[in-house]
Amino acid sequence: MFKIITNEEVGPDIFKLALKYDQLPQKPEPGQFFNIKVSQELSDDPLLRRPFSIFDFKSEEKRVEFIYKVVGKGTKILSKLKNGTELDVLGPLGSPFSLNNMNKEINLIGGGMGIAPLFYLARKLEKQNAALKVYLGAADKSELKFFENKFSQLKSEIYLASMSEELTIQGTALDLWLKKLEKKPDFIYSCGPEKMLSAVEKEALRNNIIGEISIEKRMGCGIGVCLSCSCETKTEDKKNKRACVEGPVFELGEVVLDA
Amino acid sequence: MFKIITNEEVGPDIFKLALKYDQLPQKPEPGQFFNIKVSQELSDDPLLRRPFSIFDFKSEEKRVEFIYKVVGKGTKILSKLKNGTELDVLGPLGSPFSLNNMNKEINLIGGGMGIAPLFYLARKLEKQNAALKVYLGAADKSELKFFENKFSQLKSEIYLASMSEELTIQGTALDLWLKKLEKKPDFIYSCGPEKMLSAVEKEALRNNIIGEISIEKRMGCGIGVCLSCSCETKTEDKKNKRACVEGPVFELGEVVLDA
Amino acid sequence: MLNLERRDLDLKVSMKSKNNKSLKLKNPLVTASGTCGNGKELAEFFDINQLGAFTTKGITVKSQSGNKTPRIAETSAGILNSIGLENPGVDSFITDILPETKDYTLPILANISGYSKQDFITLAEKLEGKEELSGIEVNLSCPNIKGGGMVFGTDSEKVFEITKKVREIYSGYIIVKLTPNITNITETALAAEEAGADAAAMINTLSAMKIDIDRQKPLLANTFGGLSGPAVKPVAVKMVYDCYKKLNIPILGLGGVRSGADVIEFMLAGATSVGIGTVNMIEPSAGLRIIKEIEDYMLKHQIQNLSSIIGAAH
Amino acid sequence: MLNLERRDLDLKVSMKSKNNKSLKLKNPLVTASGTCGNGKELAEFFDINQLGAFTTKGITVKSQSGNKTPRIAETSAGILNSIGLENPGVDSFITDILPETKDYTLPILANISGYSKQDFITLAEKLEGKEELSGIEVNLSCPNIKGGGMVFGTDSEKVFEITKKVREIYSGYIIVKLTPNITNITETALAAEEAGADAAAMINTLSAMKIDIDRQKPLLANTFGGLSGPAVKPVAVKMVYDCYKKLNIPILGLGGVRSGADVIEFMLAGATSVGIGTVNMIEPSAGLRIIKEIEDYMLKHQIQNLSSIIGAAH
Ligand SMILES: Cc1cc2nc3c(=O)[nH]c(=O)nc-3n(C[C@H](O)[C@H](O)[C@H](O)COP(=O)(O)OP(=O)(O)OC[C@H]3O[C@@H](n4cnc5c(N)ncnc54)[C@H](O)[C@@H]3O)c2cc1C
Ligand SMILES: Cc1cc2nc3c(=O)[nH]c(=O)nc-3n(C[C@H](O)[C@H](O)[C@H](O)COP(=O)(O)OP(=O)(O)OC[C@H]3O[C@@H](n4cnc5c(N)ncnc54)[C@H](O)[C@@H]3O)c2cc1C
Ligand SMILES: Cc1cc2nc3c(=O)[nH]c(=O)nc-3n(C[C@H](O)[C@H](O)[C@H](O)COP(=O)(O)O)c2cc1C
Ligand SMILES: Cc1cc2nc3c(=O)[nH]c(=O)nc-3n(C[C@H](O)[C@H](O)[C@H](O)COP(=O)(O)O)c2cc1C
Ligand code: FES
Ligand code: FES
Repeated sequence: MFKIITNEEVGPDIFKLALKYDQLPQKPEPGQFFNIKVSQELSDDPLLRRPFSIFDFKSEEKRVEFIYKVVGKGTKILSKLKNGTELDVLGPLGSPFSLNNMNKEINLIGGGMGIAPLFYLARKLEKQNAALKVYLGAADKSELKFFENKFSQLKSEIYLASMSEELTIQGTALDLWLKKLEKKPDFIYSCGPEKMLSAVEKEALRNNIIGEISIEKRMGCGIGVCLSCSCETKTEDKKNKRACVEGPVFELGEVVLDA
Repeated sequence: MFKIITNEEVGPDIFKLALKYDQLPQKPEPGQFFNIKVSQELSDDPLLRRPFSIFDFKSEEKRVEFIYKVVGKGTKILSKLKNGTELDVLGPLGSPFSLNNMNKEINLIGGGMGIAPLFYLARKLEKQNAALKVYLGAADKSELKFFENKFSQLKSEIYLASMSEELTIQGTALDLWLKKLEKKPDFIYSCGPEKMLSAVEKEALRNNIIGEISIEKRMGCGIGVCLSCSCETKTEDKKNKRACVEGPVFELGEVVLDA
Repeated sequence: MLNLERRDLDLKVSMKSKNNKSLKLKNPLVTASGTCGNGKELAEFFDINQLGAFTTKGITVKSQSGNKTPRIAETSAGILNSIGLENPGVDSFITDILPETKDYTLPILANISGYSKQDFITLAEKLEGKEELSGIEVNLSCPNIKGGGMVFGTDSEKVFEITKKVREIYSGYIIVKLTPNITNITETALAAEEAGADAAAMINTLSAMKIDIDRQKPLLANTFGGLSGPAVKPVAVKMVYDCYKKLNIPILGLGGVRSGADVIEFMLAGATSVGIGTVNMIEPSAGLRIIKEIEDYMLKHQIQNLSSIIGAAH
Repeated sequence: MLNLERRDLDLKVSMKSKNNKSLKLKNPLVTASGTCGNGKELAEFFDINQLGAFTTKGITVKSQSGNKTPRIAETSAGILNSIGLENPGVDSFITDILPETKDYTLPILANISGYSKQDFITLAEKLEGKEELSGIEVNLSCPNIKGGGMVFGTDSEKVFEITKKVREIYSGYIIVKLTPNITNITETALAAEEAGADAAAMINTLSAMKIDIDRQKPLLANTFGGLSGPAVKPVAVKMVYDCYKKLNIPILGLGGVRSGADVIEFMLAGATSVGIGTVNMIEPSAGLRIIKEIEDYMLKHQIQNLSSIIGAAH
């Protein structure tokens, strides 16, 4: 059983949701997601769960946090739920980011709500003494504020970009990364709109940079049974991979992205 | 806008719901009902509103009260809603009990949740100095407790019956009424299961007693547009009447009841 | 043109038929027959003249008291009804109901149902020339009357025959309302068009039922009912989409509309006007909210003429 | 017998066919093809051997990578899918997937789809004699493959022809899965029975679509999809009810089941076994909960043998 302990607006239509759980089937890793039912018990609408990446996780407090944006019916309903509400939640699901980056130079590139899964990742990477540079972009500065605050609690270098206003630069997370990219990192992690990921991937591969991305695919089940989330791959056998089981984290160059 | 100020269990699966409103299109009268949407805003399920009779009304406090029993999906969902929840409510709807009973001898006969609409009625009748005898029945004693407490705050004589245990008697509200009926009342009001109403009506008509009943019909709209709630009448033209507009209060002998 | 404001928006639609007939609506919203009474009840909640058109409750030649109750059941995101066309009959409709509609400034459509071709002929004859009406909606799709409407509606030849007869008699605007309980709705729609219908309305309700598991009996007294409401919308949108590709007459799309977004969805699929049914039962002034939501969409996408989006999803 | 306790309850059902074939299930729950993978994934959540039977994801002669994404859309109380039968093809099914099912003790059914009569013949030939299988489900109703399954499924003659061919080849239990996108499903159901099907399964998904109003394009990459989930249940129950009166073979009823009450509803309508599809996508261990709810109903109504309620609402 999961219970809402925080559900508050932390940016324009951006909410922080903190849940307390009784127990979890396994320890959540960065890049994994939870699948949350937002409808009332017994109500058949909305029918499907909504997937959200782990923003942060604190095992001592039995607490898992998400940052979500209100974009449609499900997130709107979620944003109205009050503290104390019990939620039906499945997870952690999916394959996490790989985490064998002891002492390495790491770049994190996040666009929009794609920033959410990078925070718990960053926390974990810091524990491995990785040197982090974080590149965050969003349409408007106001969408970055909360993330900026959180990331500035870490030791990473932070760069910000928004389309509306010059921060570190005016532009996208990709522009920002390319502009600031001096030294080739050992590994990059990126999450954001598919078009951005596609561009990041192109630049990375061109520069022989390896890394991982996390993608958002419309999901039916989130547990691998329905094949709604199939991704075309660039691997030799071209066998599809499921974003909910083999993903949502994929290696750069592994799956076909919408450009 | 209506807001939940109380939603608490007052008997086995029986809840008291108190709502605070901003404004009402008209002053609610005993016998009228409100039609309450229990689903989340934007959710399409459950789709229909749920009709509940006014249990009590306090205009000074802008407060209207209902007593409802959890019987299915909608009432189950309603019972889970927390204080402070805003509800989409239509009403008051329907035709009320008639109230020109100054100084008369009145019997109220209520079975099960059919007791709910009789309380606000009783309060109003007392203001008219009517002499009230109240006959209440339910399957189990525990279902009567709350109502007994409430009615005992009035000056009416109260008689109780339950199927499970001897109170005033062991049996139904009808049994009780017949047993205790010494003097022919000037007017009766009754509400309860249709079979009970049918029996009450039969006895009343046989004894030339006049009065009114309130019936529960499955409703689509509650406002008279869909004809879901049509009642066959015994009037000469046999023209159907709508429980939601011409009812839910009908004169004894007016509509055809399931025996 | 950029920076459109609310007052710049044009929600008008024109249902121009092949027969050079036209039904002009100030906006695409048409009340669905049977879900809005005959206007009075909704008028207590808002000025119904703000809608595009009003369709009256279905009428038959003789008065009918309808099916036994329960006539309604709730299902997931939908309702089942088996009202069974309770109505006072066409004569009483003409003497009692039609005159009441004179107060309204919006177009009124009479919805007619029958048990035989002759019924439809009689109804068309009686309504021909009635000035209060902007047209009639021929219901060839009611699932709630035995041996009636729906049986005609699933047979293209019957649809053609009845439509043709009605067309010969009735000189006003004719909408033929089709049933979704069919393998291929484009066939009946084309039959209606060929027979001279000015527009096709789709969908009426889907044949369905619910069983009361405690009583172990069908919940509706009539055993079966018609499914409407949001649950059926995806089916309705597809039928409109399919027909838009084949038809040369305008489509009145309906089934499950609850919001402005739903109206837009039907129009993108190919509907010129859009019916609102079940939603009115839940929210009597839904029409007003929906108009506002359509405007919001037009503002967001800077669309000046709503009619420009008809069929745009193809 | 009064005062039945949980341990006294008998949930077994037997799908006895006219051909003297029988599928015996420990309870009526059958996983619906395509919604439960091939078992492994659900097995992480509970012991799937507690279900009545397992139906594998639909297979075709050749491997298929399925439709483009998005392949799924949510609708009111329902979902649209257009997976497009992504599967590794029958040969790989036999070598890779079938052996994995050996660990299961419950009956396994293979769901097969084709684009031609020859496809079904090939599939039946390849699966004939496979011991891991308790039977096959012939999908004559997939709306997501062009020129494929559903076209056959709406034509009684084609249903008869294909079923007959498959019957000649495959000696095990044959279920024919029917489409609801049809005027009268009893006709195709009877055709399947006459051709030798052991059971009829209904319903597959309803043809439907959703339009993305911001992009002004169909939301699914494949334009159309199949509607499933609670929204369609009232339609499915009616089809089962209608067929029960006409058929002499057992019915596997499905469409929108979410609870034990829904299973009971299908059985009262006439289903001997009941499929669970979409619900597993939302709640992987739904089957377990549903079995418990069925038992609760049996206790409440003091029903010892679940099979005694089949068709009881008639
Ligand atoms: C693995 C994964 C992790 C995610 N993590 C986050 C996160 O941390 N924060 C956040 O704000 N969002 C995240 N998303 C996106 C989030 O799931 C959607 O924004 C949300 O489901 C929208 O629901 P809705 O009902 O408001 O929108 P609607 O458009 O009403 O939803 C309709 C349907 O489409 C699906 N859908 C709509 N948009 C998306 C989308 N972008 N991606 C996937 N499915 C979608 C919904 O789940 C639902 O099934 C993630 C998505 C995935 C797949
Ligand atoms: C005018 C009126 C006044 C009422 N007043 C009260 C009251 O004061 N207290 C109270 O506890 N109950 C009252 N009822 C009954 C109450 O409306 C139902 O118990 C409730 O709607 C059940 O909803 P559900 O979703 O829990 O049940 P479900 O069975 O899941 O409901 C399914 C559908 O059937 C309808 N329905 C089910 N039972 C009834 C019923 N007995 N009467 C009418 N419709 C029904 C529901 O409204 C819904 O549309 C009243 C009914 C009417 C018509
Ligand atoms: C209670 C009710 C009564 C109806 N009566 C009629 C009718 O008399 N004539 C008709 O053509 N359609 C009738 N319909 C069908 C609706 O007009 C409409 O086609 C259908 O409900 C789908 O639209 P919706 O989902 O918006 O309700 C009725 C529907 C309902 C729910
Ligand atoms: C994602 C998905 C995939 C499906 N794949 C198949 C399939 O391969 N073969 C088949 O016969 N039916 C398939 N179906 C249909 C289901 O088996 C079932 O008939 C339908 O979904 C109705 O049941 P439900 O409402 O319980 O899901 C699929 C349904 C869904 C939702
Ligand atoms: S969402 Fe169902 S398989 Fe991935
Ligand atoms: S409930 Fe619709 S007319 Fe009474």
